[in-house]
Amino acid sequence: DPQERAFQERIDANIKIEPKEWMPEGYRKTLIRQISQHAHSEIVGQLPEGNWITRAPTLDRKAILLAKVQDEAGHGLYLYCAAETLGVTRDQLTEQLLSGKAKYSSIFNYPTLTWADIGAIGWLVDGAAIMNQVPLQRCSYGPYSRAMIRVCKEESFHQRQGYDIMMVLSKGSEEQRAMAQDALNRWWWPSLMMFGPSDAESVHSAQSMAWGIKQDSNDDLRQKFVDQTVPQAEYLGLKVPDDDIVWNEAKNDGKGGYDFGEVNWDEFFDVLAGNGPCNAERLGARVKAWEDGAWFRDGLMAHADKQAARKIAA
Amino acid sequence: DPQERAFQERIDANIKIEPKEWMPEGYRKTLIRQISQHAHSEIVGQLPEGNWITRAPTLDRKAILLAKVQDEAGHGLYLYCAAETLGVTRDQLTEQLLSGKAKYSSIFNYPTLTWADIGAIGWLVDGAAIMNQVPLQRCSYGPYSRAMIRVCKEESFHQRQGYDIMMVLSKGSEEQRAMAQDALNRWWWPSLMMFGPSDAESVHSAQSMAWGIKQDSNDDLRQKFVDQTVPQAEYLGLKVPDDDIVWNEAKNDGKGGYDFGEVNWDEFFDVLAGNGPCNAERLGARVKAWEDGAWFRDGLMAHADKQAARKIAA
Amino acid sequence: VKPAFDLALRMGDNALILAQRNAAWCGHAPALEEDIALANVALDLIGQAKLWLGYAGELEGEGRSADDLAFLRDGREFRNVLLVETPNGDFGQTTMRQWLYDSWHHFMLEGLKASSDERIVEIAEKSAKEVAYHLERSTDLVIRLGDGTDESHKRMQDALDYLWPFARELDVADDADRAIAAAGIGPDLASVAEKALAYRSEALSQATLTAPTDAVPRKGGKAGVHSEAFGFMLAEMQVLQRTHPGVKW
Amino acid sequence: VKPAFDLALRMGDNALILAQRNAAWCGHAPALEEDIALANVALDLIGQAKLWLGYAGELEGEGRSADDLAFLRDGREFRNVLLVETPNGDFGQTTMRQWLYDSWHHFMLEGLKASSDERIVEIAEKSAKEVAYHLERSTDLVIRLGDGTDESHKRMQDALDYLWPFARELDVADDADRAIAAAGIGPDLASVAEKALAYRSEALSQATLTAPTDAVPRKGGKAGVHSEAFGFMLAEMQVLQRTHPGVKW
Repeated sequence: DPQERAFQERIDANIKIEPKEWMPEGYRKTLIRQISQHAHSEIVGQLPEGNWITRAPTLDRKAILLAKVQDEAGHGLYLYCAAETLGVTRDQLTEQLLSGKAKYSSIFNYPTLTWADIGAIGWLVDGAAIMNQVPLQRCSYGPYSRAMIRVCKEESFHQRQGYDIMMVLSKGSEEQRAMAQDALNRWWWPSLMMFGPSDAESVHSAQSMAWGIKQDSNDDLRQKFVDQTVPQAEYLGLKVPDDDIVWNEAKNDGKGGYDFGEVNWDEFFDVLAGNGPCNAERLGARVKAWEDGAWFRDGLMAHADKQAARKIAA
Repeated sequence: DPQERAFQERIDANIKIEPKEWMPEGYRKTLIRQISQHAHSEIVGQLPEGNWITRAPTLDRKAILLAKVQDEAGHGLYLYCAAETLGVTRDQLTEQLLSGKAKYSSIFNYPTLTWADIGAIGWLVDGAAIMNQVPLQRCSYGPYSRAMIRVCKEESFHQRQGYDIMMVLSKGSEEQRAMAQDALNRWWWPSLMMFGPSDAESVHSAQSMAWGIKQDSNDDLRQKFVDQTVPQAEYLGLKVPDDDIVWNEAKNDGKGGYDFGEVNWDEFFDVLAGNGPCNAERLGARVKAWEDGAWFRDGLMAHADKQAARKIAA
Repeated sequence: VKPAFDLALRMGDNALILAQRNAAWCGHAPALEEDIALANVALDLIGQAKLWLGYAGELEGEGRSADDLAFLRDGREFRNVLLVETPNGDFGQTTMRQWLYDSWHHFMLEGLKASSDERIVEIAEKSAKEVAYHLERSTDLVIRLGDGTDESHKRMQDALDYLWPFARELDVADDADRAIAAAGIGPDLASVAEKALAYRSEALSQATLTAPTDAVPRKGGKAGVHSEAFGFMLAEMQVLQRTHPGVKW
Repeated sequence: VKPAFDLALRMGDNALILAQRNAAWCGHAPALEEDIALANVALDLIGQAKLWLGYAGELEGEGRSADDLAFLRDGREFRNVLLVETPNGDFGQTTMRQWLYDSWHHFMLEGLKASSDERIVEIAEKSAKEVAYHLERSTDLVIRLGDGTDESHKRMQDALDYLWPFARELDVADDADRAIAAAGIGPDLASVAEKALAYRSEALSQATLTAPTDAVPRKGGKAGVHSEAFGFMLAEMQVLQRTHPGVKW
């Protein structure tokens, strides 16, 4: 197929694909799935952190956290816009989320139990997200690539804020240090899971790489994350909850890297299947927001129609 | 009317009137109004104190408060039963409460803002209630009189518990003492209002006295309450918020008593008219409980019907 | 000491948190009789919590009273199952939660009467009398509401579907549970679960309700990993002790 | 100093409590755009609260920071009006509450720009820019929802009926308000009320909504006599500072 060959050549030449250009159905579908999943993750991701806004311990922390969660809504918004350029509507995507057909990142099915979790999410979860997202700035699809450039800029800011919370806590009272260690214990493994199963088991990886939607292997990114994060934990005086962690000179083509233990993929697939600690609550909260807000959206729509009619009549 | 004369003679001879005996319509109506108003007060009265059950500061205090509020529901229950002997149903009375047609004691339209309010309510509000209710144990209507004997026994227990809270607080930290004084400041005048307007302005007093439904004048009871309570406040080291309070040797037929300032009857009538701080919330809470519980009551009824039908079929 | 402490803490926290949830109904129940009955149950549970937590404090030996344990621990230190902290929902959900707990609690206490620890036997015997009544009441309500109107049936079935996975946390033994059983402090949880399940099946059939068959247990509470709602609940419960530390009440 | 302190405390508490209420919507609003917009408003208000409470602390001269005032005062010491602490209700009620406050806030800040206290002028000027946008947004929403569907109209009218008496607390001057005006620290509340009322009338007519005419003011907040809901709100807001006194965050 010459169309398909031309498409692949553009990709190989690092030329961005734009909305109105021809693209293979599979490329379009893969992108819709990935971008909307990413958008849904931003939306659902508001909930675990939003859970602490009313309890943030200082006015500054409250403002920072609120702004962060607001940023996530904003990311959701421009990711939905990017997906819409591929021929779906935001309402369709929302329907897929609320019906449980579309996925969102499993990490958000874990509860935020203490203030330290807000630090840990910023540090680890946003850290892992950035690791996943930085390569997506070079994604072959233009609107997605541009959205990710904006997202990444804000995420790195969020990560620094999260690390700052962890820093204050780990230098704080005994209870605060314990809180920080406990948060690291609970968020460490789920963060490693964010890179997805080993590439060998990952269904879409090879094609996505060829299409320039995916740049790095899951395992490579996970390794990079571990190598970056272990020293940060040490700096905080906290212990990563993995006894297998040990420096290995031979790793990363001789540049060295950390060996680490096996991720519990049973837990990953269990949470993915809906049996995580908060799956029902997260989706329930979004469904409730949507249903409770129907009258509001209808009201605005009705007013817009009235205004339009008045303009025509005038 | 010989029937009416015979009735009045029995009352004058201190013989109790029982449900199946003849009684004047006015007597019946007055009793229904008074007993149901009293029952409603017990029910609505659960709310201000119930507001602190989940926040009670110790397990013992939590249990005592919960038991107290439970007692109030119990009082409501047997007062409704007493009213039912006069030919109304509990559902009719509930409907009157929820529609706003029937009144309940205005004191429950004030908010409980601190833990000390729980002490002040026990000490002052239950104290005033007992003062009002003790004479009702001798009420001419048998079922009401017997209900009041039970009520009074429990109320005096509640009052002691309330005073005990005040005692602990007024001997406690500076904040706790301030909390106790603040509660006294806010509950003092509303408690004095509980005896109702001066008898001169009280519409039903004279007839109720003749019928043996009412035994003492509002002003006499109020005086008795002040005389009892001022020394109790002194013992706590708290100041009653009335600069006009002064010992007057001549009062109470030379036995002495306290002069005190004028009650703000505008506030009383304003709260009675529905403009108190919590009128809307109190009635709203009862309406919500009733409406939310409709399916529950219907379910139990339907089951009872099924069981009855099965018994007949068997 | 450790297994007895763990047992007392778990039993105490379950009683305390369930009482706290139930107590929030006070003044808001669908009928006066229910208001009174539910308050009774809550009062019993507060009393039991005092006994269990008091004993846990003694075993711990660090001078903590039942009140200290109730009002001065952080959420991560509580050991109640998630079931008892689930939000009240409607009165059907509250009733179902109570019944699922009662029908375990009853058989658990039967098992604890054979504990090797005398104090535990004492507390279990006292509690069992109260819980026999709790179970009778909640079973009766579940049957009547399950076999009531279509709406009451639906609400009870929904509550059962939602809460059943939480109830399973009671049945799944962790290391502490196994140590408790091994030390003769408490019964084997599997045997308690079996009795509870048999009891529930009988009642559910009368109630025309159906328990989910493939429910994955919703657990975490025994390890102190609670629901997000729990933190809000504790903030409310502990507010006075936290705001005014070290004073008498 | 007293009138300036009172003014700063009242403005700060109003901003803080309204922000706290609004922030609870985060992640739960009826549309993504509203989630973002409401968070913006809350962020502005938190920023304003910091300025007002920071200044109040300076004026008091007892070394209390804005955070100390926000997180370590008891309910009776807060000076916000009851309006801003009313529960969120549905999004219509939240919108109406915001609008009633914005439409007073805007004219109040205009008045404060003429304060005899320079710091107050500074804070008012900074805030006024933000509040101009808040008022534009909430007015727009009130009009669109009032003149939307029958249901949106009804919800907005119900919210207006419920909240209007609370809004009147802003207009009723107490001794402190009179002292503030007398000292030239702030405007006469009657003049602010007049402007707010004129502004609201215009918008309500476009929204096809009708303000209650005989509403008795629901007041108390300025004197620290708050609603029962307020205590629960504070317990939640202050939980970390109360649980871990004296540490850094």
